[in-house]
Amino acid sequence: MSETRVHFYQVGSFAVGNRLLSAGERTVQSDRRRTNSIDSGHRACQGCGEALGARYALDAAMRVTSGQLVAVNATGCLEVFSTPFPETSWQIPWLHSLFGNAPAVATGVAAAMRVKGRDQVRVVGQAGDGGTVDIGFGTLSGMFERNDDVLFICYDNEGYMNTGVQRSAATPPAARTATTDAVGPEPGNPFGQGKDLPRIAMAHGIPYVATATVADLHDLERKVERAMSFHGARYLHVFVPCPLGWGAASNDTIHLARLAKETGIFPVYEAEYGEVTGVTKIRRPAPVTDYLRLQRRYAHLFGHPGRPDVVARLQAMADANIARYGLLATEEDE
Amino acid sequence: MLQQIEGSHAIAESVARCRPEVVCAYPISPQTHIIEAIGAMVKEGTLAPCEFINVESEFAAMSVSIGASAAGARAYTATASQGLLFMIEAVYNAAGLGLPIVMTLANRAIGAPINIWNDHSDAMAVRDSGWIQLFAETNQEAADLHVQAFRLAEDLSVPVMVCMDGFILTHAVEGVDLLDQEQVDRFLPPYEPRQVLDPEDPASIGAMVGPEAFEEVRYLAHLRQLDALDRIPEIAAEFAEMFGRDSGGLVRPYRLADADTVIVAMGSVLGTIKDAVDERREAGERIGVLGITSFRPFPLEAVRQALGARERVIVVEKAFSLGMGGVLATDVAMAIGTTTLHTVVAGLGGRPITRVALLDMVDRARAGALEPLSFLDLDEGVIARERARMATVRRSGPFAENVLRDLGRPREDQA
Amino acid sequence: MFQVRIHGRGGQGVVTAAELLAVAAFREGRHAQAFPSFGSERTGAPVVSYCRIDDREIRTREPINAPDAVVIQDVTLIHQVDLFSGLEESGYVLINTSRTFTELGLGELVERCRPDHLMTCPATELALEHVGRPVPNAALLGGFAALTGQVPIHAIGDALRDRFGPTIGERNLAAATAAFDHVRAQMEVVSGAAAD
Amino acid sequence: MDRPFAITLDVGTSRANHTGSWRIERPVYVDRLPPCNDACPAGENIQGWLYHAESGDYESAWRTLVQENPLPAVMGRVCFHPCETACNRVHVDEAVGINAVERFLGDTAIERGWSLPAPGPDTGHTVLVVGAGPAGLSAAYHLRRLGHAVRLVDSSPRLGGMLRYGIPAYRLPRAVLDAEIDRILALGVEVVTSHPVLDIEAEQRACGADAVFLAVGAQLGKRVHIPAGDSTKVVDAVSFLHQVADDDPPLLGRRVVVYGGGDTAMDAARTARRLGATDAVIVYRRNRDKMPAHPEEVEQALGEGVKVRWLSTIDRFEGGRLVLERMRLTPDGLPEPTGEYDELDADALVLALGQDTDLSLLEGAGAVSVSNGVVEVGLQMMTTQPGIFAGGDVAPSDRTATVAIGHGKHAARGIDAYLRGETPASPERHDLASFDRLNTWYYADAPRTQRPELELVRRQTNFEEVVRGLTEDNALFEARRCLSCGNCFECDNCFGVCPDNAVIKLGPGERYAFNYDFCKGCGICASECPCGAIEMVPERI
Repeated sequence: MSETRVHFYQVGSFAVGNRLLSAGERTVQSDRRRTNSIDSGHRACQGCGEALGARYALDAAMRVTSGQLVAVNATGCLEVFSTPFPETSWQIPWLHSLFGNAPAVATGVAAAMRVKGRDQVRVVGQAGDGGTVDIGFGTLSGMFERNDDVLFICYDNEGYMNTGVQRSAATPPAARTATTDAVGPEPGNPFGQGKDLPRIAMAHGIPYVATATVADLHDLERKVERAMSFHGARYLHVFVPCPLGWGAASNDTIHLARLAKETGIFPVYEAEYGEVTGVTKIRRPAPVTDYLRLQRRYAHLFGHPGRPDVVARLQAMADANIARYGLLATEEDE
Repeated sequence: MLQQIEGSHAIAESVARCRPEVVCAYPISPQTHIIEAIGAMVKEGTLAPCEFINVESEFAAMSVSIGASAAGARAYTATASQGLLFMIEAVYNAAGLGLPIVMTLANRAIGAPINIWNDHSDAMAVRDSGWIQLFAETNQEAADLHVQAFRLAEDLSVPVMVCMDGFILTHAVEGVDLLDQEQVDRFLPPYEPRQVLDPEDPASIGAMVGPEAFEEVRYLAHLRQLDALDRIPEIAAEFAEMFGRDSGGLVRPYRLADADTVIVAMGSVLGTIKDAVDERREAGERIGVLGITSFRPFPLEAVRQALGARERVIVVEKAFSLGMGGVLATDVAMAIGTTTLHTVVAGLGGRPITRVALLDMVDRARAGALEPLSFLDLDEGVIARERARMATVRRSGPFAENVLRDLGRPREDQA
Repeated sequence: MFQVRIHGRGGQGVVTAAELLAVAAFREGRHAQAFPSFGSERTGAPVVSYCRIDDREIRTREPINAPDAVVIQDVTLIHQVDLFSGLEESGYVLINTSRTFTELGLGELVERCRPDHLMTCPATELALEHVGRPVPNAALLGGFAALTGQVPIHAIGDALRDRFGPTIGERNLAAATAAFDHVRAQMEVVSGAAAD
Repeated sequence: MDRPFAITLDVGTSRANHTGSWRIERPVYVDRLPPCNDACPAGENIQGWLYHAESGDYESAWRTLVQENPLPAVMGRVCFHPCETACNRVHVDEAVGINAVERFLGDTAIERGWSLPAPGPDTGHTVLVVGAGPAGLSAAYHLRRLGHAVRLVDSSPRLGGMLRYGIPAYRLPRAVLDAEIDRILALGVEVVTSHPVLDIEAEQRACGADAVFLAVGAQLGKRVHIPAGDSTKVVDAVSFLHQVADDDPPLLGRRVVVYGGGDTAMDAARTARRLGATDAVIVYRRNRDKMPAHPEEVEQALGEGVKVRWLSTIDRFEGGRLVLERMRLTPDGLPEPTGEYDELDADALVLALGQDTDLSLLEGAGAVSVSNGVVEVGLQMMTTQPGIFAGGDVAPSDRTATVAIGHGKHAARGIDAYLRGETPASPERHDLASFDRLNTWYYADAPRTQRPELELVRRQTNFEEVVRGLTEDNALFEARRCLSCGNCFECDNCFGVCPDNAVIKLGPGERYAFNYDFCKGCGICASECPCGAIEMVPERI
């Protein structure tokens, strides 16, 4: 009888840590000496995905750079809840300038470090989806195009949550926001709008582009590490559920991020110099309704009479992602 | 070394000798020659170390400067007009963060109607931003002011804007005695930031400040501007002592002794005004000039002392506040109190300010015929016709185009 | 002028409660002003809202530092926030709980204030029963009406219908009315005890 | 620090803002009863020993195991592992192969010569244990650990009871059984073999024991009346297997029919095959779904060429020929005769229809209450006569070796309490760690390692052990498939997923603590705990 030898560690590749893993295989987050780049006492909502995503990404970047890191932050939730005078939650050098200029400010910091001969100090720019795909898009594209030595991280919670949940160009179709109400024949955000920023980033031909979610820490940390192995412009798009804006339970934050990936709603992949080089396969396929039903922003699609036609369109979008990126595992993958 | 040189190039040379470490460039007339020249110096390696960054907008130019300055680099950029307005959010931000960026503003009008020629509307638009604004009368002064500006900015941790009239100065080729590198190095020490992004000493810069402290933050910024009122003349004096040349300072009095009439102005027009005043002085008229070099901070005391109790003060300014009147004049009025004060708006959008017109202005003032707010060389006819048209035609269209049409008509059609 | 301070948590309808109260007073021909406190806190953080009610035009824009009544939507705040700051001895307190003031460890308040001004009301339970969701604010307004007499219960009903439409409005009013009755009964017990 | 006022802030300052005040629910760490432990009749702390095995610390694993059960190598072979039936991993892929890991640990212990824990300090009490099957051996072991002297008597010449005389060697090699029995005896047990006890009270008086544990098992094969001619050979399975174990197998011929559907029927049929029967046919009155034998036993029997006549009863046996009556199932699943008949050639018939106890030794002990052929016992396995305890097949329960081992342990504790004049406290039981409390996303997908099996040809002809053990790699793999239901196994998830950095990691073996100064009560830690060891409880008021 054939026996398969599997490098198997109970929860090795999914949980944060595990006593059975060697130190090198554990996540940064499992380390008691992790930086906690954004520390306790911040004022984010209960279960905030963005606070979590920021700590994951920056702690990983801190480890890779041995603490030689500067962060530039756009205006938004992350900035407001982390630095209300007189308290800051940041444990790393951190600069906030404006809503739409974080990529450019990051460029300036990187330029200063280079001119000062402090090349070892790496720069991360970060913003929510509004600061990235909308108001910060011009400066972001400029930073990409010049290939400035900045890792820019978008924490995508699909709307302007800081100002009270308004629509952004990252808001998905059919989602209710304060400016795309669930009324009329096409309730919620219209179909056919919005930007796919990771692909736009890839079109710039920059060294590294990746998407990730707060539900897959190993994947996220690996991508931060990979990103830091390049010089030049890099882009990481992290999917971070927002309990407030999405009308979801605060304990469902990671669950939702996982479902977004498993349904194909949010494709998780990475690309180098404009070409997709890796795809994180779906492990337990699920219909989009599993994901949608947990969020009040989609409540108008369910119940009676509900909008099965709209749900079908969302499913079709997920299916298109699955087809485009080849998200379903094949025999070979297993 | 004295040389015949275009204003823009003189500025570029002067800035380069200040050893800027990050220079952001985005083209807009009439400042483009400055950054072109600096770009070439970086490219050929004569200015090093320096990061020259071709950004995608003025907003990015100021933003990159913010990042660079916060990370401890000496940052410089230049802009004008619409460019300044496009970066205005970042302009305020740089001041709010107390970052000693130096920027050349090649003063130019603001559209619509689009206009590339000189006036001071752009500078006035950021008057309250927290930047120090120094106005140069000549290219020599502009070149010297940049050296002083870095010193001042870094002393106080406040950004400084050196304003020079677009085209009139930037594109004028005239003699400028540029400081050499050794001289600049003697005058301007390396940049030591008051705060810096540093992994060895992390801090959060740019916190959100609520009602509990915002007023104090603002007041402190104001106090820094008041400190500048002391530092600006000190630095100018030091400069004069080191290089034997008067440049900068707060105000620039000219033939004020016993003058009953004083013309107040900023920028390149002062030269023309001085010529006019000389002419009248020769005719025995008691007339003088007060040039304002430091517009922000505004030297209330210096202006008060310079103007004293004059019979009349005429403020000639290249900008005004629509619906109100003179901008500089308002500040001057604040300084001198009850003295009769006239505002004359002149040279908007590049219109030449002539000596004849200036003298006519003075005459009218002496004759009591000068309104508190008047516009030099205003074409009353055009105004009258457009107003009449607007009064009769509901959809009268944009009056900028109408005025152009009006002016373009064959001469015989004009009333 | 009657000044109310409402304590709760971000996401619990604290601001809405103050607005509803102001609308109810307005419907009775009175002058009212509702306003929130703004901060960088998010969902779950302790928050407050305010309401002023008067027979004359209300011009002041000051924060309310000395409230006549304090309404507490969430008892878990008791040991975390200075809920009774500025409250006079004659002030009113209404707490969303099924326990007593003493059980909540508020003996000091019981010593200091008039017993008929200190009332509790299981508003969350009433909301679950009548509205189907654990939103205590409407029920507390009913209790507030009974406790202070500042607004009649029917005006609360008007405000709730204005805000939530007829169906949901009625359900909220049912919760408010139940709370009104609950507090009224409690007050009768207290005044009966006082008479004894 | 000399920072610009307000705009620039020093790191770490937000820790002044205690966001714990936002919380209306608080997470707390809990321990829950894993279903394997709950289901184990021997009361093993299965998850506890798997935890050690997961890290490769087999000795600690074995030591944890033998706290409850002194016969892991034996039980790793013969236990029908209700733990695996209860295992939550069934809902993910397949149950953890607990039994296989247990056997691996047992075998490893024998191989490396690990000793059982030393006996407790002498109490001066002596306990008579009657019957050296699994119940008696277990009781003897636990009594020795509690410091009591043990006199172990058995009617057979060798120890082990049904383990030796009922379970064929291809399922339980005798060397393994001997090794584990010897290890118990090494604790200092007085053994008397070939000593049938005829009167329990007389026996107790004779040896001066302070208490008795009665574990004589169910040794009598049930018989039914089947009309049979003189020339036919009919034996009962218990005797058949006993004879085989004594190396004195009866001659059954080439065509052997076994009547019955339990595990003993399977053992008998498979043994018959090994003794040279070309046809070994099981006759069973219901269908396969209703068969009481454990499925893997049935599977192995069929794999070895044993045939089954489903839905059949034996009407008579005459002249080398069995007459079978076909049955059908009523809607209630009960067999009913159809009146249709088949014939089947047979040289011998083995009856495997269950066993009865021989309780004649109790006839003098009038106070011991017997009903339905078994001895009534209380919670601590004490009979209605104080000082006399009973367990194993003589007590009312499932008749498995695992149950017997559990009885032996409980009885030992009961006897200990009795001798000390105490009432033993029943330990606190945690709530069950049910599957719905788990977040199985985090467990790696890993099918159960199948134990390698002897090639089929080989097992038809000899008594070599059929099911082989796991290699160390496999055992480690299998142990790591444990979900650790209901008990923290330090996966760091809570520490990692808290958006407020409000979980304190205490270090290896120390688990975690919540920092309630900052925990906002969002509940992500509880939702993302793989094993359901965090519970959200309403905040105190």
